[in-house]
Amino acid sequence: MNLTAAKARQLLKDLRLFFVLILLMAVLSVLSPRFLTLGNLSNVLWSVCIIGIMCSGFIYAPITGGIDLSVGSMAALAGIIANVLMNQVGIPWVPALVITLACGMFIGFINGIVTTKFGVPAFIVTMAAKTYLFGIAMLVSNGDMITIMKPKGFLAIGVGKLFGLPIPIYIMVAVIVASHILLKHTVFGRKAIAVGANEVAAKLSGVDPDRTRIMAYVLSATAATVAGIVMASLTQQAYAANAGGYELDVITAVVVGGTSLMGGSGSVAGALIGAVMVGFINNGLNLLNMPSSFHPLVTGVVILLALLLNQGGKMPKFILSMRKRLGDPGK
Amino acid sequence: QTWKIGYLPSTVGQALTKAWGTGIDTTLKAAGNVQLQALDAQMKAETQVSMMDDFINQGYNLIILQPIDAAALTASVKKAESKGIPVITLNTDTLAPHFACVTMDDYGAGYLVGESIGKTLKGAGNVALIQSPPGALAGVEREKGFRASMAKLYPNIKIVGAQNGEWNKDKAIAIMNSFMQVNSQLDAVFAVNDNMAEGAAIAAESAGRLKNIMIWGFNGQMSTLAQIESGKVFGTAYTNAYDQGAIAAKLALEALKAGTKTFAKTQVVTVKPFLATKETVGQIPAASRW
Amino acid sequence: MAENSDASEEVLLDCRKICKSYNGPMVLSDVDFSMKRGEIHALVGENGAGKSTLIKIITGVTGRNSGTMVFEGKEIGHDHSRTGAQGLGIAVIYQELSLIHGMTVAQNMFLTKEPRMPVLGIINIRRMNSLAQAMIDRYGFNLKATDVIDGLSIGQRQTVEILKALNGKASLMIMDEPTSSLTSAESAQLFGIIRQLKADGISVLYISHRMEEVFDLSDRVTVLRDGRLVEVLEKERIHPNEIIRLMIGRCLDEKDSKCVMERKGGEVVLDVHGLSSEGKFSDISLQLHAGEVLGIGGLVGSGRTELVRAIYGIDAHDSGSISFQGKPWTPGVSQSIRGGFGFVPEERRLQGIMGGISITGNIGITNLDSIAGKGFVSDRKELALSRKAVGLLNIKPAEPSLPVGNLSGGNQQKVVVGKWLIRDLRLLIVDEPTVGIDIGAKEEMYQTIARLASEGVSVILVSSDLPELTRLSDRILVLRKGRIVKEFAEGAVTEEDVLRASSGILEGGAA
Amino acid sequence: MSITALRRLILIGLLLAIGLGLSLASPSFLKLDNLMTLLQEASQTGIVAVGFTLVLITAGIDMSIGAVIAITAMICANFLTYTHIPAFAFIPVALGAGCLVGLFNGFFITRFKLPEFIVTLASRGILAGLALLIAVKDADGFVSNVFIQDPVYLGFGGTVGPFYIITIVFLVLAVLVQFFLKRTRSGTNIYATGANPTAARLSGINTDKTIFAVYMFSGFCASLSSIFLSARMMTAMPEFGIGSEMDVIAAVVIGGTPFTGGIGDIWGTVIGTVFLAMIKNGILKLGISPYIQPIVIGGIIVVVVVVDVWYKGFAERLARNRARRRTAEQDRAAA
Ligand SMILES: Nc1ncnc2c1ncn2[C@@H]1O[C@H](COP(=O)(O)OP(=O)(O)OP(=O)(O)O)[C@@H](O)[C@H]1O
Ligand SMILES: Nc1ncnc2c1ncn2[C@@H]1O[C@H](COP(=O)(O)OP(=O)(O)OP(=O)(O)O)[C@@H](O)[C@H]1O
Ligand SMILES: [Mg+2]
Ligand SMILES: [Mg+2]
Repeated sequence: MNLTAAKARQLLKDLRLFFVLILLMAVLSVLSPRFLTLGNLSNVLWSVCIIGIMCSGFIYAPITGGIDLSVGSMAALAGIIANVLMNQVGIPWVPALVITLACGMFIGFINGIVTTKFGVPAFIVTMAAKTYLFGIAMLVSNGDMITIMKPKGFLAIGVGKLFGLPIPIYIMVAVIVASHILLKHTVFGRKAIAVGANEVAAKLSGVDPDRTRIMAYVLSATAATVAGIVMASLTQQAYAANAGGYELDVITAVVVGGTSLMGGSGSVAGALIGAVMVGFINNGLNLLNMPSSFHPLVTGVVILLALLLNQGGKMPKFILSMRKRLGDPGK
Repeated sequence: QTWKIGYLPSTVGQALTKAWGTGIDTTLKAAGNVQLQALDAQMKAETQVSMMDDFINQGYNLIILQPIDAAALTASVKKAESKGIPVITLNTDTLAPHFACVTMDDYGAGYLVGESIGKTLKGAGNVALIQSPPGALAGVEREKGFRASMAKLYPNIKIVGAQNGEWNKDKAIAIMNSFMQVNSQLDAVFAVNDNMAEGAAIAAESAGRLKNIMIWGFNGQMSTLAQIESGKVFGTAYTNAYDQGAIAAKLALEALKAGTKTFAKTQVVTVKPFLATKETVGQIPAASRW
Repeated sequence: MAENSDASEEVLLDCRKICKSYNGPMVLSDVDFSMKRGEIHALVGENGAGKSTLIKIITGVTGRNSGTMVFEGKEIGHDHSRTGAQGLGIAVIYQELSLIHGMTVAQNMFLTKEPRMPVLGIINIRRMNSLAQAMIDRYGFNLKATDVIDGLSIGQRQTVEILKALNGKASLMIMDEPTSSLTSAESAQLFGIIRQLKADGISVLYISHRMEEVFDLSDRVTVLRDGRLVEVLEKERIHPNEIIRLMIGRCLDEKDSKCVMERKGGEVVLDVHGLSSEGKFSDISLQLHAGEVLGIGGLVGSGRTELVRAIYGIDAHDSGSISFQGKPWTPGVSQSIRGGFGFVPEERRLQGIMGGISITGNIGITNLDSIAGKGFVSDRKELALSRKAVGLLNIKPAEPSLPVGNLSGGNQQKVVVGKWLIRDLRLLIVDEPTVGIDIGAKEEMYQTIARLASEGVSVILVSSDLPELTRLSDRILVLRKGRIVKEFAEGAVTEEDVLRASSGILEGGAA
Repeated sequence: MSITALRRLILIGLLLAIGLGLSLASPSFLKLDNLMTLLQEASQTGIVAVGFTLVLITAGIDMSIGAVIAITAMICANFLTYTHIPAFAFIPVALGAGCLVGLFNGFFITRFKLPEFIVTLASRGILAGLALLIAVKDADGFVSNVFIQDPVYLGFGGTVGPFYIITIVFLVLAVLVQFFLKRTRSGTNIYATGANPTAARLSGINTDKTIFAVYMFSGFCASLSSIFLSARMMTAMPEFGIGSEMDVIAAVVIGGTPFTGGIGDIWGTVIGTVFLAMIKNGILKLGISPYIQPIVIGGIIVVVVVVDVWYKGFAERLARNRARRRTAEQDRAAA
């Protein structure tokens, strides 16, 4: 009996962020009658799918105690590689995308090798990777903003619809679910968390920290590649500067979702909620036609509020201690 | 003697700045004896100022600059001119006098776009704007020109929304989607660059409202001209960027040959914008598309 | 006895009806606790009884929910803080080491009380080092003031912790399991210091699971069980069996009985030949039979930990060979685990537990092979396995979803040991396995190890707890400066024999 | 001690080697003008990096530094445009704004235990928005960047002898903060808070106060650098500094201060900033395509840090072996 109560409390705690999201939705739907329409919600999901897909793989870097700043450049490069393969080399789009994915995995592998085997901080490695991948993307694309006109099958990935919903949403949901299962129910997931929580203890328990970390960067780059492909198809464009700075959005989503940048804990579903939350804020501001100067300000405040609400228990405690301090004269 | 010329656009990776570069390069190559170095300021005024300093320290003979901000680059232009290095600015003038400014009148072209939209809508309807980031001069001038023509000529056209698309195609898609959500009747959208106009077209097409919404861009890059031909984008304010680059290069050669060092007043050359729509886009020859 | 009851009847610290809960069940309920000036007072109780929590409340680290505290006649309010406690003259050695990595011994000893130049408050580093060194030498520890903490062994760190607490004026000295990672020589040194403190009129509050220390030292004993005060024993009532009965609620069987059971001398499982690692140990040869418990004794820094780490495959060795089950063996952690090794490291917080993760997660990670098939983990099997470990060692609270970091020190240690005990083992290596574990649980753990051995598992036991070593081992090797100096074969070995070998008194007759 | 010192020497050696290569490749690299510009640029990130180093030593992170630069610039712009208050009177106010941001960050980090990253990222957004809101506008309500003419204010962009004032300020600040870190109790508290916050609290250090202080100082440094930036540019833009936090972090981390806290110092940060400024400055002179430049920069950073990390391991092994041999000899001597 006691156990089920504890479980219920745990469940409530796990769902807290979700409740915050619902609250945000409620506020927005009061502010704008257009917010809570199916069309709009599907548009929001459509607009967060690039970040959402990136999150699904990116999350393993912070869980193992690292970071991957190269996801934005990686995504841009992926679009360019895919375009070169499809429209310059002339490979059919499916094998072309497979090759693109392989390239992404390889780059993630390099990131992983340099961080683990050479012991260089992940921040530096991936920031350097962000820089040189951008350069490579510029070089390969000759700095052009390339419009992708074909093949049809490829373009359908981004703008096609299935049962009235854009295909990228299905892709996002699929990779998020896959990543959730990977984290919660597989040996790799356990190892990733263990390495982030206490590398030495994990190692003494038979986990190979280096291999786990390398895998984390491979996953991160792979997800970024998928995001890049979706983005290229969605915008019908391959361009080296695309997705520049998206790493910050991804980190925001992941951290709002409850993943610690210090390693050892993480939630894929939380990251998705984080991404959707940011998407809702942006969408709400657009619907309200709020001048763009207000956007960063409102986003910052709302994220802070959301986290405070999510923090739950700490707030009353703080208020209580304040009251105690104020109401306790002479002490 | 070999002349070293520096080319410093806001960023190298844009169709417009690339086309300028090509125009400059071909003209200078024909003159021989010139070495051109481009640098990428990545849209950051601070970086651009550092790069100006670097050109000056290295003793370049002339600098072709697209200032990211008029005020921010004024000090750098002053410094260059004081060291006897002539500066030619592209699109954005600075507060300090320098050798020349080759501009394509963003304000005027924005005004023309407004005029054209108003005419097509017969003076009534709902219009939305996809803006540039708040501080970006070129985008702001285009928007100002557009708003001026609306205010002056078409008081019955309502500007129902204006949002910052950060020059970015996928941001523009999201913004266009929200415009369409809020406004069941939306007649035209003016995006202050072509890239965002293309994004708006993708969103409108996906929502099945492309037929009812007239989308305008700005710049006239090759892909957008093609989209005008295929009817996705309605029109754009085209400038011949190759020509503009070539003009700057010719002026540069003039300055170098004359060896003039001080300039009391900036010589301003304005390149005329051309409104490209489905009817007129054919007049732009393939060689002039960038 | 007599002088204790008349001279210093003055009460130094008086806690009444202290209650505490960490967002959950009550950890302390209505505990009364008092200390007299100049007494040595022992606080005993099972793992998780609430001893460390009481200490943390007294020293202002955590707040109490209710209750009053009076120190030297002044009431301590709810805004009591760590700094406030220091100001009052309460010095403390916490159970979990609280040294700052990257800093030197002297910096740690003088943290927040660095000697400063008369002007500008600049730290006088030279003076700090010389003061620290003087103090180290005065107490006779083997340390250098300028050594960085990171390079010290656990035992040495514990001595730094003691020095840190001794540095400064205090009227109450609190020690939470200070001897848990000290060898008997250093413990004896510490007891000397404690008696000196008492002679200087300083009260000492002492927590330990080593009963003989409690009997030797204390003037009074307070017994806690499950967060409640059981009894306060005056000097004349302090008796081993009595305390144990009060602590765990029942009597233990005669504890001196040797745990060695009827074991057949099985085949050789592990054969180490001439193993050396420069600066750590050299020329180590040993044979381990199936079902045998091989004890390894020695002083702090004698290289015991390094040796077992090399055998398990964490650190590489320079020369020598190992064969396992008759075949040449290249050590490596994953290999070892696959081969049926188990390894309990000596430092639980840095090497043993993942504090932010649940008991289940900690236990699962070493047992992935048995709870996962085709890459997927079975939550059900994992939970069942952790229930088994929790039950086996009586981990409290018995809630597998709790983060291990929130358990009491002893229960954390039980998790570290427990995750190996539920495996199918061939060779178990344990380095100081019972650090911080209470006497009842220790007894259970001994029984488990003995049972494993009788089932044919070989055990290497590194321990500074001499009774533990002599009691559990079939055979004892003594290391001194990285070399085997003595082997005590089966038969009666006394603690004193081991101690003498460790400190080099028998060096002439080394094996 | 000597390991870090040796490691420093190697890093400086690498720095000089790259410098030598650059000066061979381009004669203008070694010109006084260029070196001074290089130092000016290094100081621009360097001043921010000094404050950021302290944050990183406490195992925190401050993503708001870029936006603090922006908001400080906008505060100054407003004073310059709308008032006649002399520069020396409003500059302290502007610097105070940076401290205030630090106070805000510190409040949410310590009181509500929110992750540092997200708190400072949120204040980054809030400040970036505020900077736009208070930016000087033209008649149509569009941001218009003023051209600063106040001679006192512009004085910050000036030089003393060949050195830019900012370079001198940076070096003085670096020396002072390094001394503060290593030789004062507060400095020790910063290290302790980062190395092991629980242990620090148990030792009686008020870690919350320490955290407040480092974030305030970080904000202050960012504000300070903003004054120099707008003086150099002779204008103030609401985009100033935004996005520069990555450069600052990179400089500090290359200088040997890890994210894990408790380790690091200002000398490393000075080396890191000069190193980054040097490759960025040098790369411009190699006459290569701007497309290839990022590849070269990324490559050099990785190679240098790999060498540095490898060397660190090597030096540590060396020191350990030496210590072991020493104890072995002592033992032999004793026997
Ligand atoms: N930070 C915490 N959060 C939640 N529960 C805690 C925390 N610290 C301790 N507890 C719980 O409080 C109880 C008492 O713990 P405490 O550390 O005081 O025990 P102890 O008597 O010192 O035991 P040991 O002998 O094992 O050190 C335990 O049940 C433990 O799980
Ligand atoms: N005098 C010393 N100075 C510095 N470091 C030392 C000294 N003595 C030992 N160490 C270090 O401390 C550790 C002690 O070795 P080890 O842990 O093998 O000894 P042990 O016999 O297991 O002792 P313990 O009881 O502390 O576990 C080694 O890592 C060694 O480098
Ligand atoms: Mg305890
Ligand atoms: Mg040991």
